[in-house]
Amino acid sequence: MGESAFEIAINCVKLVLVFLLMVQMVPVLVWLERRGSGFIQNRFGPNRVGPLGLMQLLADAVKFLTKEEFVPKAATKLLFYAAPVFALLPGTLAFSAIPMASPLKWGEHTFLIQGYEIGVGIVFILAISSLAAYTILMAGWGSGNKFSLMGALRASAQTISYELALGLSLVGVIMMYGTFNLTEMIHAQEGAMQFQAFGFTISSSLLPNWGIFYQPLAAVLFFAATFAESNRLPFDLAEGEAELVAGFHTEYGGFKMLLFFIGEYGHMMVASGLMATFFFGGYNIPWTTTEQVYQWALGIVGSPDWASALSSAVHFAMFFAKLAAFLWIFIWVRWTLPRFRYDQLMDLGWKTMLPWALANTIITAVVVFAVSQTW
Amino acid sequence: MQSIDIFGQIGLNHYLILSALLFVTGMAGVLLRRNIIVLLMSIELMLNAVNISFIAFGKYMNQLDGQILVFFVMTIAAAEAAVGLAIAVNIFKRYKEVNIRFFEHLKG
Amino acid sequence: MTADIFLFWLLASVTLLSGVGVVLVSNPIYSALCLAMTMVGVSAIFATLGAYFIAGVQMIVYAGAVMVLFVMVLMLFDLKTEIATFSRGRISGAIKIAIVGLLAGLIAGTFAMTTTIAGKPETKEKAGHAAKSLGELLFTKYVFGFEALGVLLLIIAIGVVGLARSKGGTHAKH
Amino acid sequence: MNHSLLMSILILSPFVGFLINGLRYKKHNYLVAGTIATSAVFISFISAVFLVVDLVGLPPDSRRIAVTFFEWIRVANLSVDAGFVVDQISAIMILIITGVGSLIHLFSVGYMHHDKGVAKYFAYLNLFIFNMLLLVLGDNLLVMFVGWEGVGLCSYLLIGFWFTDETKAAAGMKAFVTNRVGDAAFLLGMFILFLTFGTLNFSELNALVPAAAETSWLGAITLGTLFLFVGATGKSAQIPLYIWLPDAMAGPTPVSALIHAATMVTAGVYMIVRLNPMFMMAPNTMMIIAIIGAATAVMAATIGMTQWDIKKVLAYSTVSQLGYMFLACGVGAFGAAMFHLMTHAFFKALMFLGSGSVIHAMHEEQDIRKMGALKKYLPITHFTFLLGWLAIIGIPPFSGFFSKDEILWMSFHSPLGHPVLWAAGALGATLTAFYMTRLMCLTFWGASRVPKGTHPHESPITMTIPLVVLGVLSVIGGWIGIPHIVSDFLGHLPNVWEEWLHPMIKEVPNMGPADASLEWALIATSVGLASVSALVAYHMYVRKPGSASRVADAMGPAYKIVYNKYFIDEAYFAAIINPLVKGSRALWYYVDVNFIDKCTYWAADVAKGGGALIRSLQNGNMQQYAMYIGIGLVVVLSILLMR
Repeated sequence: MGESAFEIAINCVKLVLVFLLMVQMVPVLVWLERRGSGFIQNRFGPNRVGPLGLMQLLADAVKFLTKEEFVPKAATKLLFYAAPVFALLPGTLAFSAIPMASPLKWGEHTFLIQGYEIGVGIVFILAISSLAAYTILMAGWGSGNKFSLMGALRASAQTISYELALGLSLVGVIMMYGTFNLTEMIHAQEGAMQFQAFGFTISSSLLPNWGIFYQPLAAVLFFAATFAESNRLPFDLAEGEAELVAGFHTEYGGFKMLLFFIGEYGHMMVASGLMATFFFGGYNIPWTTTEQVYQWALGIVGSPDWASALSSAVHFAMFFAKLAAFLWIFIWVRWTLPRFRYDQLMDLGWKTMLPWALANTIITAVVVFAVSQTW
Repeated sequence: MQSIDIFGQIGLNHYLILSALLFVTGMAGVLLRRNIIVLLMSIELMLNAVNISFIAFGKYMNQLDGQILVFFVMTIAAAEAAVGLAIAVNIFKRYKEVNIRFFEHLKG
Repeated sequence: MTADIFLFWLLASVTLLSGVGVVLVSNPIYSALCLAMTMVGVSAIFATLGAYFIAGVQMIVYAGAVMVLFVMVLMLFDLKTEIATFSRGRISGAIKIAIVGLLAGLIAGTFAMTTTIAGKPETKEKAGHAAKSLGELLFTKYVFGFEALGVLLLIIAIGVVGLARSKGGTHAKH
Repeated sequence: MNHSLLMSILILSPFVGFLINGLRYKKHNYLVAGTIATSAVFISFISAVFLVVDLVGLPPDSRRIAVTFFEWIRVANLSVDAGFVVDQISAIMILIITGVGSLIHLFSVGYMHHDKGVAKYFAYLNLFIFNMLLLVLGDNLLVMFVGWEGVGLCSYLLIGFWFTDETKAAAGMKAFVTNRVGDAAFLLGMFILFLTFGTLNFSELNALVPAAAETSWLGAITLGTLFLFVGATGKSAQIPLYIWLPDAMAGPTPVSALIHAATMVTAGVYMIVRLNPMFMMAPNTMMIIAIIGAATAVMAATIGMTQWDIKKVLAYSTVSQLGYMFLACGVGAFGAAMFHLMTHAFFKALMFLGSGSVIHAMHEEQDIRKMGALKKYLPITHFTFLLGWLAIIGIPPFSGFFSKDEILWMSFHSPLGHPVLWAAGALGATLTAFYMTRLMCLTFWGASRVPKGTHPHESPITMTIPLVVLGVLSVIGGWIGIPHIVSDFLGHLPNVWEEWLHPMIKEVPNMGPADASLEWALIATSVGLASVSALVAYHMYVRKPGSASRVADAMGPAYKIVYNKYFIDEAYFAAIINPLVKGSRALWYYVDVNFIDKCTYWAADVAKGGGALIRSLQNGNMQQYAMYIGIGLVVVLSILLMR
């Protein structure tokens, strides 16, 4: 919360903007997904409505809105309606906490390019995304359909299981950066590779100072776990068309279905944003620091305010590029890998990822401690 | 006795009374509900109430020990919930219902 | 009325109402959802009290894991409404309600009589540092409790797996 | 070497042996078990020898090696140390215990080789040695009592070693119970002495004894020593508590040799000798000791004449010989008592081992009516047994002669003695000569009555070595205590024994000068009587077999009485045990069942009724329990608020 009414107003506007940004990303992503799958599977995908099928999205939206509104007879009405609404929440709230560009300094005001800054950012995001299981359970049980219920139970069990690996894989990252704060993490990844070890400063201009070079295992585990968290292939056991019709949203249609879609893409965006933030330098341009970019912008526009705005814009573009890259990987994986069997899924979560995440935690702790010593 | 602006000034007592009310609500659940799982949930409610007072005390005494205790309480609560649910599942398997009265058979 | 005060009353009423809902709603699934709401409310109260880390953990552990477990189990049982929500016995019921009321009154009375409203605490530590000192405290002063909890959790994990997988017992063979 | 180290080795070596063998008590390898046990005792013997050598090196008046390991008990004014002392008296004892003990261990290796529980057996035997060492080395009555109880326990365990046989188990029990009676008296004596003197330490006790003799019957010293003596009668098998010893022959024969002839049964004598200044100050006690000793010597000898079991004969002989030792104590001849203790340990151990060899050869046959003419089958056994026989009947120059003669002389000559006591002693010696000769004749000489199918054979070398060693000792053992007149006659041989013990022994006051001619006459009388008696026995059992039974018939009821051991066991049963059992039964029925049990039933009923009442609260309804908690909480909070 800001101090003055002006800042509060700006912040409220910011929240709405971030939400809108996220929601507006969804049609683009849907288009990307369909075109991308067509590309991967060597077919066309939607290409009739508008150039490159881009207008398909609008047509879809119209279709969703005009579809018949119905509630299954066996459904529990309250939950049936509440579930899609709640589906939006975790993704939105979590995405708002991710910094998307360097702060914009305008006069005496400072605007963070993110929904809000939270001191314990990681914990907050984990907490919020852990609420996602309710949506699935509410939808599944509220539908009054046993396939929905089974899909929901599967999905929530999967979510809980992978939350462990997810959280644990991040512990190493937290220990390395020594903070929960996402902005501080991004600051720690500025410039070219440089770190302190045994009292020496080691630097290399070959690599950017990204988290993935320090925590490769954590990155792999985290990315895999986010797939499971967002219930996407190869972990989309909740839907599993072949066995469960469509999982927890079998009974949903029209706009309610769309809300679930948005929720799922929201998850993907949060995951991609976090990947970028934790392991790929966030909004930083590789090999450069925020300060360097600001100086560069100052050289172009001259006024500090505008320089700050320019550097924020550049950083925002950088962040968006990284986000897009990871979103593409999500789509790419979905159309490439087959689905796991349920027991394989659980085995992977509990017997492979959890032990590796634990090992990563312990090793990181030891190494961080050892390296901090001066001999 | 000086008059205190109860609504305009929030202090330790507000949190403590909130905690007490939550605790008592949970206790009512424990005393009155028949469903084992709801009973367990009521216990969780009581534990949470206690957690609030821990945190509030910690905040107003400027100590972190309260938070540590909350940490411990949470751990134990999670463990308790796991065991309770496992027992409830077993009871359900046998009686197809999770009423507390089935536990009366355990008195021996 | 400042934001803090407003926030307190809002969160307190949300928490209390959903807490009462846990007890009064006859459908256990709504009970559970109410409890999840309470947990979120409590977590928010923690945040207003400056315990951001604990608030997050509360959310992850309680709302995210424990309550999901409850909801899952309840949904697995598929209990729509209960036949007997509340325990039988008028006299004992009256006594129980009386106890609850008395206790509430007593506790509130005790607070009213003993402590006065304390002022705001002086320092407001940054959240990250709070977590750090929390960790230090946990691994120095409370290290034995911490270890004991670790053992407890291990035992509980084994026990619960044993309970859940039990093939024996009275219902094993039909 | 360091004394406390030597002492620890001395005491702990058998204990370690016990632990080792005790922990592998299920093993059957007799060689391993025997080697462990024997070497444990032998190590103990070596350190005993070292200690005694050191002791000899000290000047005569300060011959005392005392080691205190730790303070054992300290309560109010009772302070007891785990202290051990080697002085002139205990030096003899430790040499006997470990020396004879290791010989008997060696013998056991051969004797027990076919037994299943051989490791257990050796463990018990080592434990016995350990306890016996505690008994003799302890520098106070309490440590001695620990050993005293310990040897009692081992005795019980070893008598009942073959506990599957009910009579043997019963014999063990009898020994244990009889000993308990004596031990109780021992404890009482200890209490009285502690009450009077405030210490249990031997040297302090002996130093605190008043100078004047106590004439009253109820004085503290008289009562205390009397109780101690009753304890000694239990352990050393004197009237009235001797009845357990003959039954104790149920145990393995080496056990009989070690425990029930050479060492444990002499504990009473040792105790009295250790406290001799105190006993000297209680003439009434001394008188009773002398009378009891003489009576036991005669009575046991008469019984011994009629027994047919080779070990029973030896057992009664042991009782009789112990009687001599007590007689010696009673007349103030403590040195003689110790002397006889030592020589007896040699020849009686020898004879028991010899009998063990015979029994071994006869395949567990103990009845001497089924033996005879074993001389040719068992030459070594026969020869060594012969030496033992000569020693016990007191033929010079065998060891028994010197010790027994000393006792007889003192019982005549000492102011505490009396011609009647001498006469009893001489009679006992005569009878001893008779029954020992009878044993020799029936076992080794005369016609063979060995049943067909039994093929006697000489024992293995592990059994004959101890026999030979003990045989030699039986011959020469007496030569260290040659009486003055005899040594004068032989050319002033020193009486080593007397000089050695002199500092520890309180002189009998008013001792008149020795009359050499009288002493010669007494010696001649006793030796003559013994020789004649032996010849008569030889005549009766070898020359004219059958004449013995005629004599027995002629004696009629007298023989019957003696043959049945004076019906002492039966008398005890009638007078003590049965009334006790009946009384206990009555107590059980009237007090226990009808009163105490009823009370407890009533209490149980009350508890049950109350429980039933309270159980209605425990109806399994958890919410009700929670309600109780809530009620309690409300009440407590209200009370706190009211204050």
